[in-house]
Amino acid sequence: MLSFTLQRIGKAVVVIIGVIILNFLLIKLAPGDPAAILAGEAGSGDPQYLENLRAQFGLDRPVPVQLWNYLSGVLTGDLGFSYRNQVPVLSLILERLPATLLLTGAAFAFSLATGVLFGVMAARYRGSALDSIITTLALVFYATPLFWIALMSVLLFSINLGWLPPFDMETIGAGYTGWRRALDIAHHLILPAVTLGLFYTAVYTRLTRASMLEVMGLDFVKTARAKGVPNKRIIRRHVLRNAVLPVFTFASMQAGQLVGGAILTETVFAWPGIGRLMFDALMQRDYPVLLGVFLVTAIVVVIVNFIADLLYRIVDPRIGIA
Amino acid sequence: MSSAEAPLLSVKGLSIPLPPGFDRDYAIKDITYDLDAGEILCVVGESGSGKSMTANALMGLLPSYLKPSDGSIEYKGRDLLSRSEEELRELRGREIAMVFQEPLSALNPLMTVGDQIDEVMLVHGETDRSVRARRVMDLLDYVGLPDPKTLKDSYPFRLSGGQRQRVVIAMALALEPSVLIADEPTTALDVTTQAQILDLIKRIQQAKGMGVIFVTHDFGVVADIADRVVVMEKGLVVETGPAEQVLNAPRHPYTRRLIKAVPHRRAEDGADASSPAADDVLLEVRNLNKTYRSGGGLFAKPRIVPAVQKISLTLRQGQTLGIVGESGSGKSTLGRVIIKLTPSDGGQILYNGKDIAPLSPAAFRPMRQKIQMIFQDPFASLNPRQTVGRILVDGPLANGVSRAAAQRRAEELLARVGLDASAYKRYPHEFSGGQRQRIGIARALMLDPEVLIADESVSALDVSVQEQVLKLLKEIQDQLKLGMIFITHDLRVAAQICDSVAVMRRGEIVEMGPPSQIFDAPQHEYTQRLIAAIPGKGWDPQEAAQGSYEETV
Amino acid sequence: MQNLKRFSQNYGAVLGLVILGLIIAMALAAPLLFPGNPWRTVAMPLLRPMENPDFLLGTDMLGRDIAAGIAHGAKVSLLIGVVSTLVAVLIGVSIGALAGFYGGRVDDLLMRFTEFFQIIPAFAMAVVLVAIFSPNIVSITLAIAVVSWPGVARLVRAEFLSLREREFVQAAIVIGQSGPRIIMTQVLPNAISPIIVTASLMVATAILTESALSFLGLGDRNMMSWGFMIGAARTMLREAWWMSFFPGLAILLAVLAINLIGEGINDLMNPHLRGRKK
Amino acid sequence: MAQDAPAAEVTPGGALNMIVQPEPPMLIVGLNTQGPTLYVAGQIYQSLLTYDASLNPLPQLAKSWEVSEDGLTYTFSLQEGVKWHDGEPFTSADVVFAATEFLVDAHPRWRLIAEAYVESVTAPDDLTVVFKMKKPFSAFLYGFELSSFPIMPKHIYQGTDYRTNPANSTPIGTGPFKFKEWQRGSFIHLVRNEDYWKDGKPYLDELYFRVIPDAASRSIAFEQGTVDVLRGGDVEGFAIRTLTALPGVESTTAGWEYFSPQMFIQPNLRLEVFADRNIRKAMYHALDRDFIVNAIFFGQGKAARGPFSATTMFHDPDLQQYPFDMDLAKKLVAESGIDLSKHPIRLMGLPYGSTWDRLAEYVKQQLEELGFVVTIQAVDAGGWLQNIGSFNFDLAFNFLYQFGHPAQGVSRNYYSDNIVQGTHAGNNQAYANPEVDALFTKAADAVNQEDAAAAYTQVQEILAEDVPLLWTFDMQNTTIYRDKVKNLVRTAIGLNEPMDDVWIAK
Ligand SMILES: Nc1ncnc2c1ncn2[C@@H]1O[C@H](COP(=O)(O)OP(=O)(O)OP(=O)(O)O)[C@@H](O)[C@H]1O
Ligand SMILES: Nc1ncnc2c1ncn2[C@@H]1O[C@H](COP(=O)(O)OP(=O)(O)OP(=O)(O)O)[C@@H](O)[C@H]1O
Ligand SMILES: [Mg+2]
Ligand SMILES: [Mg+2]
Repeated sequence: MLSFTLQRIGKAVVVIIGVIILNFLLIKLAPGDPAAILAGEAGSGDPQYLENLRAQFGLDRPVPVQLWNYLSGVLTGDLGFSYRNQVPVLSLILERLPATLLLTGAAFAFSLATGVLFGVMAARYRGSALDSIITTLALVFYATPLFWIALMSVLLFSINLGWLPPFDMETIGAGYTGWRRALDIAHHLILPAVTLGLFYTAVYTRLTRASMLEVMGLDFVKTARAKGVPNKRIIRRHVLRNAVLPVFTFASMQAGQLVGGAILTETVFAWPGIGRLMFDALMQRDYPVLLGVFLVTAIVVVIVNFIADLLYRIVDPRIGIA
Repeated sequence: MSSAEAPLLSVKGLSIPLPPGFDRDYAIKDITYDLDAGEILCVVGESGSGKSMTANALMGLLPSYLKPSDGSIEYKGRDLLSRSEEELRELRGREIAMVFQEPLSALNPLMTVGDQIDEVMLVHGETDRSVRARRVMDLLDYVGLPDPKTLKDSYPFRLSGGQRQRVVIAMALALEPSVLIADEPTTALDVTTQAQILDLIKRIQQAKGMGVIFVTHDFGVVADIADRVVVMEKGLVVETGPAEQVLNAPRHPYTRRLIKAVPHRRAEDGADASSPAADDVLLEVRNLNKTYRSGGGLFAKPRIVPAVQKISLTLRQGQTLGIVGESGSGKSTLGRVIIKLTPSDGGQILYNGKDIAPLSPAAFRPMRQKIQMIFQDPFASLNPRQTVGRILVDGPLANGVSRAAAQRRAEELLARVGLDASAYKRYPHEFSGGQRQRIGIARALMLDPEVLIADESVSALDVSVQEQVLKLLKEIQDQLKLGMIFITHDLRVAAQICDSVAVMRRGEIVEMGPPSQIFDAPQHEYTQRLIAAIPGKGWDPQEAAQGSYEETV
Repeated sequence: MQNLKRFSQNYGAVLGLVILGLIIAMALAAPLLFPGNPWRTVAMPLLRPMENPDFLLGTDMLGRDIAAGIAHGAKVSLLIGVVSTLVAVLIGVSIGALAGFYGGRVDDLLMRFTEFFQIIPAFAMAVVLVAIFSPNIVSITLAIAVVSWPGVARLVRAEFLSLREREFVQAAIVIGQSGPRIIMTQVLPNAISPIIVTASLMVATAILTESALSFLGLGDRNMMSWGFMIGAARTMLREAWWMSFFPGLAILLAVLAINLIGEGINDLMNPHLRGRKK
Repeated sequence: MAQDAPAAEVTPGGALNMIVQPEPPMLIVGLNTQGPTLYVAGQIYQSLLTYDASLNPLPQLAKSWEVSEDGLTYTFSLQEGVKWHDGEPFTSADVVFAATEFLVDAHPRWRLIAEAYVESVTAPDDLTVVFKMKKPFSAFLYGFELSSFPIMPKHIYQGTDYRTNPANSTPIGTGPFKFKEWQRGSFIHLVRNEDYWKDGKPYLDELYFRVIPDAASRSIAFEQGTVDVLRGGDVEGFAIRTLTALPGVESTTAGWEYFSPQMFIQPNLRLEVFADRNIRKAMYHALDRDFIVNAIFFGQGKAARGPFSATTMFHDPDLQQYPFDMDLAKKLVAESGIDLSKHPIRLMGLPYGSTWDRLAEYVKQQLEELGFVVTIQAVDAGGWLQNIGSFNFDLAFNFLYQFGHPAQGVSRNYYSDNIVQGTHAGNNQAYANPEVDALFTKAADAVNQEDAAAAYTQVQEILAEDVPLLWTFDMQNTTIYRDKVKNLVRTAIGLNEPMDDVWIAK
């Protein structure tokens, strides 16, 4: 286990450094001088002012030097300074990260739970009306643009029915604490998490169904039937666990993608997370923030994958020693 | 008819139609046979003859889209076909148990062995945990597994194939059923393991007085254990009778054909074993080594498998050198290293005196045409997307032969291996297994090789087809005088076609010599064990197939 | 032939084909059905659907015909979907094939490289690329391609890894075919089915991604696409539901159709595969 | 507009909810004077003056002021008893620090004024500040509201790097509300300043500025009562109509007189086609600006009548006009002899939402009808600034605040020495007319208003004939609020004015 962990950490470091370099170069490739934009926003642009800004942000040095400075900064936990917000990037991101983790985590849990549930039901009653309904719905949700669902659900659940708050993470100014606050946040979480999760619910439903059907055809399921194991127990004890493992692995690999979807969801639901932060940073050419968000996202993804791998190893005895 | 006299299990006129679009209308048709308590009934027949289908029908385990249309299955006088699923479920495992062919996939990979055995008792109403636990230990012990205490908490992947098959048997025995159905339980195993499992089944059957239906395609196995035999062909039962009679005095021509095809030692064995001229050395292998290292990473320990160790051998023109050994002994690796599909770690491969081992793939490519290979799986070794013609001419084209010449040669060789000229334009899936293997042979011959390596080239084929392909290989070998390395795990096959046989164990050759020596006077202890494990030794199929008809009529 | 028959028995897939066929027909016929430029003001702003029989799907806030927009938008949406998928498949297949076939160090290197791209959320990356290279149909198409190839590469690699060990590939080595030739003639044709299935899903995803980009204001302003129409209509969701409803429906139908076809191919391929393995 | 309520009616207390859009990067108004920053910081920081709807100066931190006859000395007397939020007294030293150090360094507009006109700034005593001028500047008194002259605490900033000063995260001002909390991406929370220099004020206890990135969500937020006030630009034009129609909702277009944003289309005169005045006139005639205002901007504005917004000083109502006339436009093109289709152009819209996209689509339509081949260049906010600032555009949308006086907000667009890179607010189109330069300078340096007015009228006539920019419309911003919110808009800087008089009826 220790060697596995070390090996994974080694690999993760390589990947993350790669991601940093890739992003860094990408951003350097981009037309658009952050200093000029910053100056533009402030309404002034004499060359001296620009030079000052560039020097202040280290933009006047050659790209490899900048990259090196950035990398060595990252290694010491310094993700740089936001040009625009005049705040260290790390604190800016850390402030916003929990909201995104909460949102994507909830969406992830929601989509996985419902996806697996529906997938199992569809596979269990393969060919029935239930199966048709579930597969059709899964297809429809797979094919519907996320933001469309978001807008429609706000219209229905917030405006027409008034059940759920349409935006914000909590009731601002209410001053709730403890449980009351948790409940309040949960209430605000429902709409964004569900809309963000629906697409993945569809994905996991389809995956689970396919995986279940495949496992159902395997020899050991036949063995179980030959033993006289009741059908329900076969599904629960033999099929489900074997079928769900690949779904989990896939899901853990996809976890990062949720952050992409969060850009849209956070915009519509005014959710104070890093998806929105990233988008704003991009629009303002606040590159240190952009890089920082990518870096943090990559780290989160790596951690999620690592945890998933670890769980996989615990659940699946075959991998344990290999 | 009182139930005491009634057979334990009785199949009458059972037919299962296939949905439209299959190769035939019926999976099985009008099957009738009985099983008595305390006997072993062997069901034999070629692939697709309906053996498994019958067995599954007995268990009520047919796929949902297949339903028996006619006939009945009576267990202790009561019809099974009309039972509800719940009643059948009660019966399964308790009254009728089953063992499947593939030990590797028959166990749930995520459940411990003990839990899987435990489950049989649990679902049949044994609620006392400690009783079940004790029984699990007893069973594991009973089927001859070492150290049941730790084994019961192991996951299946840690067990060898033979051990897993024992677990499956233990599971089947858990509730002491009256009927055990075993569908080719030893086909996937080594001869030595097979012999042990056969022993085990026989012992249990005798001890418990069970009725056993044993499905197999190997007449050797039949000879070893059967009390009675049912022979099936294309979904029909063509012959039933006591083992003695079916084996030695088969009535139906199909049975006789099957028996005749069972591999056997050549009569003239040994006579020409040393006949090739001593100086026609084609290929000489010296101290060849290959060790697999896998799964190694920055911080992980690699898995090390010494698959080929210090192997030396010599292949002469016109000679067939057999390589035999258990699964995993390194036979295929040796073949692959010689043909440079896998790089070697050390040693020399002298082809016509030149060492080809150190050549780079690019440097070796022009020489490839002289050393060719015939593969094991006739289904997997032909590209399903290419026509047979394309498959054949690709080789010559890659070696600079003109398309027209290659095509002429292909047509010639198709005729040579006994295929119609029209085969040229067809796709592999339009051919049977035996025909495909002929295509594979033709492909190897397209390049006029001097050395031919055949890795399990007939193992995937039914005995009767196997016999034809072996004959074809023999003919070609005689005509073209090439040197052939014939890799097989079936000692009977090796005995039939090789001039010299090498026995491999764990990457090493433990014994090498003419078949007469290997089979009749094995020197090495391991060879002796192998020979002893060959099923059906006490029975000579040649004799049975020839004279017996007149005798019994 | 037999495949065709089997495919035609899959009603979902046939339905998908019919829908997609209609959409393609609509895209092709757009200049005839709705001559001229879909951006033109042709009627009163904000006509409801059916309110004026000439504008069945209503008009938007500048009096442009929604139906014309959908017909012309079909071309752009499909084009972006198909071209980006082609590019992604090209990159993905090349990288996946090299990694899978040659294995070892090549594989390690290429897969690490792939991981860099995979670990960044695809949509976020697309947003950045489009913003940085300024939104136009080329940058959008390429950005979608750039973020979607890693999936293909992984798939192709896995296919190649397993196909490489197949006996017919070994046979091709033994008869002396060269590496590139084996990749092209032996391995690739046998990996094509899963690639096609994945590609069909990618077309669908690309259409969705384009619409999401448009929604964020990162669409090509000169091309009427469905995503653009929704993006433009979203602020008027409550005043003029039809402005976003119809393009949304169009996206849903197109993606659904492509998905159904993809699944049809998948089903078609699976028994085939099973047959081959046996 | 100053609707001071009888004190008896006032019910103090309560929280006012507003939206700040987009989220400001920071609240240090000395470093950033963008709209969102000003909106929030206006409650924290203050300046010397503010202006009424007719742009007459009103006291803020300056209790009174005097201008010498020759226009060369400005003397401000400061309010007594003003304290910074951290308890330090506010004195004339802070004003001098702002005028001579902080703003010279960090505030682009002040720096230009300071360099060109200001000789010295001195503080004879704690409550008096004296500006001595190098030469008269007729607009000087119009540059002392918050966006033009924010006063920063000397005791915190002197001698530090202003941009990285750690105190930037906890702004300290003199205004009626103190900074409490900023949850980025979510809201900014201000609370009542108990020590505010106006006794008994402010009435409100708390202010919330919420961050809601999506326009549709913002209008829902108002509708549902989550916020009480919508600032101009918070919601799209058509939503204004529906929201103002709701019961209990009031609206006003007042409070923008000081800024008077004017939208114009900026042709890059470096291009051969646009260098031709006839073509510019033709383009101007090809646009139906009433349609733009009414159909695209839902009535939020008025078709522009010249380079000076109609709500600002010195606006000349009798200028030459360019009504929508496509035939005339085509005739002008024909006369110019230029084949427009040979000059494909890029149109760069403003990245501020779908209304602006619609405008771009409309302009493209009209220009194509005229004969141009137009591609819309889609840009995000960063890209727009970048392109405008580096002159990388053919035809761009732009709008500028006029800051109360042409010398501050208008002339910068036409001065030939203001053709500088790096700003969106200069003479980016590269218009150069010495006569215009001279007239603008003359007006700015005038000691009395009549001289200034004469020069401005003259320059407007020249510009109207030259059409260096296509002045499209005077933008109108509607503030929507619940009628329980009293005294909301009182001055020409509207919601940027400290809300010390605002109260909520119970
Ligand atoms: N699941 C199935 N669905 C449809 N047809 C089947 C199925 N399984 C087998 N068949 C068909 O039924 C017939 C009998 O098959 P069966 O598996 O019983 O043969 P077998 O004698 O067991 O062969 P083998 O030795 O290869 O195991 C064959 O024609 C086969 O194609
Ligand atoms: N590519 C490989 N990587 C790692 N180990 C391998 C590889 N191929 C084979 N081995 C291992 O090498 C040993 C010899 O394998 P090989 O396939 O040569 O045996 P074999 O005698 O041909 O067996 P069988 O009769 O089952 O075909 C086995 O333990 C096997 O697990
Ligand atoms: Mg079978
Ligand atoms: Mg082998």
